[in-house]
Amino acid sequence: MAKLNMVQAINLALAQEMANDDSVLVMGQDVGVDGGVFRATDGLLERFGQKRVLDTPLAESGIVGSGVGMALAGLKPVCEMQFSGFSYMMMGQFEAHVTRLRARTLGQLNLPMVIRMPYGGGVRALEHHSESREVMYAHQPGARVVIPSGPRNARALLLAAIRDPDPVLFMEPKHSYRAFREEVPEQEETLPIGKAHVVQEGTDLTLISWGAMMRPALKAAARIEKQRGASIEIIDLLTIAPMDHETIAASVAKTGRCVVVQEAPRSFGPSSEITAVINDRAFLYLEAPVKRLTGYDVVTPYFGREKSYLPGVDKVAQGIAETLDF
Amino acid sequence: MAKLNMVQAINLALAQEMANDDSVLVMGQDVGVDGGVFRATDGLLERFGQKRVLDTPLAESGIVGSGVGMALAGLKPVCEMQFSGFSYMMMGQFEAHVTRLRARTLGQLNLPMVIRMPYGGGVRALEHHSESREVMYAHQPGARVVIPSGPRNARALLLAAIRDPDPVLFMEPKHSYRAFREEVPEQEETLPIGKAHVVQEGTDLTLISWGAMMRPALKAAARIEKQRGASIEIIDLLTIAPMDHETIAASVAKTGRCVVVQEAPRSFGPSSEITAVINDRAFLYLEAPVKRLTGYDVVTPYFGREKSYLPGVDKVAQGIAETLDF
Amino acid sequence: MPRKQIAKFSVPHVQILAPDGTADAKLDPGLPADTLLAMYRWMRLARALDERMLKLQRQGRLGTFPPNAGQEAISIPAAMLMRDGDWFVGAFRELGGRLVRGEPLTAVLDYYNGWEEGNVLPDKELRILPTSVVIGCQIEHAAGLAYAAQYKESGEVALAFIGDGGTSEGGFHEGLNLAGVWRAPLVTIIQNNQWAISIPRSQQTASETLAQKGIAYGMPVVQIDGNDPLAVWVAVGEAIERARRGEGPTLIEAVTYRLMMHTTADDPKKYRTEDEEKRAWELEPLLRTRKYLENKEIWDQDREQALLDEVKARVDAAVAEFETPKERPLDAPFDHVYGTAHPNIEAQRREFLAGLEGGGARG
Amino acid sequence: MPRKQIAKFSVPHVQILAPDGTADAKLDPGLPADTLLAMYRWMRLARALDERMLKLQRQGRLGTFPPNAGQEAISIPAAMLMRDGDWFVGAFRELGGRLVRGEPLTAVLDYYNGWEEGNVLPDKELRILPTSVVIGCQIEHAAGLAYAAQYKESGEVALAFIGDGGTSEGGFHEGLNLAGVWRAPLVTIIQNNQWAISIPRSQQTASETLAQKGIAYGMPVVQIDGNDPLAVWVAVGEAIERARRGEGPTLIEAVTYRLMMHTTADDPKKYRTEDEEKRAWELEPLLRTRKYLENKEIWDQDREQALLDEVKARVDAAVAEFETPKERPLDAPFDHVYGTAHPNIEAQRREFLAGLEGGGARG
Ligand SMILES: Cc1ncc(C[n+]2csc(CCOP(=O)(O)OP(=O)(O)O)c2C)c(N)n1
Ligand SMILES: Cc1ncc(C[n+]2csc(CCOP(=O)(O)OP(=O)(O)O)c2C)c(N)n1
Ligand SMILES: [Mg+2]
Ligand SMILES: [Mg+2]
Repeated sequence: MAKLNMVQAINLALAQEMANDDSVLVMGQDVGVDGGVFRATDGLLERFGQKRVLDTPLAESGIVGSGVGMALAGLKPVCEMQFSGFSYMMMGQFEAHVTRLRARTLGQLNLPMVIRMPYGGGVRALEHHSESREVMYAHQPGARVVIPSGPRNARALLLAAIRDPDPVLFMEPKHSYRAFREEVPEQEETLPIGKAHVVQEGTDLTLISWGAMMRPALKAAARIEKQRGASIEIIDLLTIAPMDHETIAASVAKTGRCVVVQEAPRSFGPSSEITAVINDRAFLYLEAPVKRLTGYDVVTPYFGREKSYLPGVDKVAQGIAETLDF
Repeated sequence: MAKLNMVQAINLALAQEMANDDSVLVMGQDVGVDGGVFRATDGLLERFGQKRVLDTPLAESGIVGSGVGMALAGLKPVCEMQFSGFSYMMMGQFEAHVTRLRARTLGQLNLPMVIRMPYGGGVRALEHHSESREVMYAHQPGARVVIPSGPRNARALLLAAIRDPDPVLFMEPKHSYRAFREEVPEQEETLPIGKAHVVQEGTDLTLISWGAMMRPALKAAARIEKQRGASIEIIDLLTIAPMDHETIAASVAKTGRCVVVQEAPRSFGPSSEITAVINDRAFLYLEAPVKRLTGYDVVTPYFGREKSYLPGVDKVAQGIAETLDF
Repeated sequence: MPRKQIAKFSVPHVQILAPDGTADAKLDPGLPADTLLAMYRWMRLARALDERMLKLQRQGRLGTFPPNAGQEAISIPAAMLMRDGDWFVGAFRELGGRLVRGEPLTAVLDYYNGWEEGNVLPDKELRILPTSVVIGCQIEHAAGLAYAAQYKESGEVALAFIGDGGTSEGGFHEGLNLAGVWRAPLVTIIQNNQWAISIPRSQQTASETLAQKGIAYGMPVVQIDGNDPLAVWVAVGEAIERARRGEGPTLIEAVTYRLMMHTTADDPKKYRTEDEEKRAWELEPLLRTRKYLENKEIWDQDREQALLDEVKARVDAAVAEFETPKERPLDAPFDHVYGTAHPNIEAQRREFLAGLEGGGARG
Repeated sequence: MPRKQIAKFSVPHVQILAPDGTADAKLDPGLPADTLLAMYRWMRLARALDERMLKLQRQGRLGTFPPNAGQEAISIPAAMLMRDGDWFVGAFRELGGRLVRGEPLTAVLDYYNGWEEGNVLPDKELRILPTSVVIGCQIEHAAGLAYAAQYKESGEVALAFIGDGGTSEGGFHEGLNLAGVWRAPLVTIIQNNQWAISIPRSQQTASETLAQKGIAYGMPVVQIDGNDPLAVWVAVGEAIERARRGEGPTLIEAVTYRLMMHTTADDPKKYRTEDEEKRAWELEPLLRTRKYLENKEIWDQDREQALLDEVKARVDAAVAEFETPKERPLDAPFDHVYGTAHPNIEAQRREFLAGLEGGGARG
């Protein structure tokens, strides 16, 4: 087993599946010679050639739209949007086709394609390189939105996504790309799409997060556990849509308290959906309101101010403490 | 006072404000000679001329993007997307500029523009002509999303939207375009953006809806009031984002019970946000879970099956009854 | 400013069959009689279905649809030139071409009556993409399909259609640019029917021709008379052959006219004169094709009548089948959100079905 | 297939000032010495700021930014041709032009150090749009600005920039098509610097030139040597005059080279040779402009040194001011979500400020 960071783990998944399956190809801006601006596709061009590693023009809609065509013809394109901030240029294709072709044809056609994109803040980048807008995709029926939180689950989920007969929007928390390493088995490993992961069981409070926010969440939980001897159940959502209601409901039915940590703006964010699911499924067990610790409903500030806008360990710890004390 | 339907009321608002203010113009596909596919801009070309009533090529992104330019230059464009189903082609402009130019320049630049679009189902139209996806816009910081429910508030809100220094996404429930008439005063009348309207006060349950769903909601409330003597407070949201938390919280604090009726798919929908707001602000008053009566998380069916997929009076009445009985 | 010229382009125009039914002898491809007759038969069938659909719509027996009358000479010959394995990527005004490629008449009727069933083909290997209501997207799909053909070295080509209005969309640009860069086997046909709902061609773009838009993507371009099936045959045939030989994409502008309303929800009187329409009817393709066949003495009034009877019978049969009540479960959409069942969707299905029983979901 | 030609186009190319500093006497616009010297001064200032920014970035005193070296001869002459009231609509590689139009050096530094303050101009009537990070959007904005000028009959024009890569985006297409239909006073300059990050011009599009893309929109096109400030002056000047006279938009392709990395986060060694870069440095614009001035005997080594000292001093002063600590409230974003305060935003501001106090928000 090698210790890999998330970019390397993604690269491994791509390389392995391209080796396994001739119909897999990667495409996007700078994915070839350059190996991707984050190096996620490094080495693939040398190994698999220009036909399977397509450096495309600047055309997000064209990349996804032609990816739809390729998928219809039986290929399995893995399209890269260089940053999620540019992905809105392909929203027309996503809404009209990626999410719908199966339903439109009552299952006769399907789209085995993946759209990968880095998202989220914390890397001191220019405007449009820091947003978390998973809801814009997750709200659309037919969409499947997956967000890994570490190298190992990134590799396993990406492999599952590529093999799936349906499209997957794979959002990669860029702040976690090189933040830490994990053992990632060389041998193939997949994780089911649509299932949350209970990172740690507990009885006093359910802490839910995903993507880069898992790190402050885990740290805050450890701090509060140490400080107060509380037993915290931690859920890594992994799939945003369709959401794993069972795991959430079962956990909150047990703990009666819930804190959700989300990088996205608060209003209409995933934590609102989680709150609504808990309201539906575990209302009578609730001993405190669900606490949403989130980004603010302000236009994402430039990096001069960015850091104070991201939920951090102190904020999460405080939120957990308040919810325990409610 | 004339009895107008919603299309006529919208037409009135446009005509009046174009007469008032030379910097207002309308633009979009077929808004000129044809008067708009729903006739919302009928007669404007004859009255205000080609310079102010622009029939554009097929280019949603271009319409909104050039609208941004016009607004920067001090004009007040009212851009029409022919159907909300085609508006995702302009999502890049909306996300990157419409919602952000003010923040980007710390208030030095602003965009006095309106984007109008018909949305929602129930008119037996082709695919992409029936969706409710207000959340895709409402989740974006800086976005303001307004949805009228009747002729009179449509006119008043549209007038307010055009006069506002900031952009407004104005979503028109096309099912309500000609569904009923209301007295609409000739004299100018505006409604504040960002404020919900308490249609009727009540003490036993809060019923929240917006757009075309207000009609089944009102009917169902009347039925239950009659059947059971319950007192239902009814809120017409009018502005989806930024949402009027005060009105919602105050009402649920009073009634302890809430039903939300939404046409959009359930997951990540506005009713999830409303549930979360109530969870934050009125948790201790809640005597029953918030009931979300919504569209389903399925790809919007074609009109052969559409009707059974829209929340209707029976479903709402049943939801109210269940929540009262909880 | 004096300057040196570094690149030159021109847009050719081709018409072979004149409105009076006479063909330019030098250009006439000399198609065998059976091909010509098959072509005319498809044109008549498409026209008959189109006319019937209008009646059905007016009687409330069909939903909104976009009539095709006047544009039969474009998609029909083009589709006849295609082979098994090629991709037919329509916009929404290629009725004839769809029929040629094997789409059942009943599928067309189902589709325009609000049933996804109309998108389900007898065999998905027919490779007819469903209607792309959102204009522009289909060109990007077609670029990808063409790339896939290249990838598989299958010799297949993609044939895509778009309207004059559609050329203004970003998707047209991005799709054709990709096809150009890839030298992908894509033939794109602009059906320039002069109108995009109420917007005339002159207000859609300032370019002198629509064909010249292909210059932006470094591909061969040609403008043809789109009411002339022989010009379509020759131009599309050349383009398909070029694509099959690996010589890349082509953009074809077929000049025609939308003889009817945009859709049955539209009223062209708002924006164009009856005089203009009348003149356009004089140029329409069926008329001139019939004259051509008559000049060739392979057609006459009797055969015409027999054909009209035949297509009427086919349309009658299709309508009858279409109107036969069918078992179409209302909850089918729950089956096709994802390829694998998901508990959230199944829970909502139960809720939906319970609502149906209680009458609740129907309001 | 024989065919008649119905439309012809050609793409002219203009170079006036050769790399060796000699000008084509017939084409030389004969600019007055003070204009030439001002132009060269701006070029030197832009270059000096660019070089300093690279140092600052490498020292961790500035964020990621896209160096401009090599492209000074495009946006600077173009901006000098603009008048008050005209709109400058950049992409993100028009440093010199921004300075010419009045953007303070400190604004540039602030912007690339993560402060929205860098988008706030001394006077908004300078009409310099903020950087459009999302490529393509700016062409649509520029079309609207140009339409507004037409609407107001103000005689103003909009000048927009985009990269070779940007021409593949749908926004380029939709914006230019609108400008064409409106005959709006828009001059669009493609800075073809051969690269879009790692994608070479040849993989961006199959068209022989980028200029010819304007043929799709029915507008005059020209390709110029973008390292030649005289060619830029003449071509942009003509286009601006045409636009002011109400004769519509123009598309100009300025051929240049991105001498440095794409941004400071990029490593060009991954995708291009040093040899290619070396050859490009021989063609760069400052060198040839200086030679031209020297040939004209209005420049020499002493003046050069004095200018270098002067621009260094200006950059030094700007950097010093930029690095002077400033009061920049962390909660400023809450002020500018909407033009009017909203209770939700104010509630979140209080939460934010409380978190800051508790150290909570900083994690
Ligand atoms: C992206 C998009 N925008 C708008 C529409 C609405 N619409 C449907 S057809 C049409 C006009 C299309 O004109 P054209 O491309 O010339 O095709 P034609 O109808 O003439 O066949 C419009 C605006 C749409 N379907 N898709
Ligand atoms: C819509 C969009 N897609 C992708 C990017 C990421 N990106 C930034 S610059 C760049 C290359 C731009 O190339 P070009 O237009 O030639 O401009 P240059 O950098 O050469 O000045 C890319 C892909 C972006 N900013 N916007
Ligand atoms: Mg048309
Ligand atoms: Mg470039």
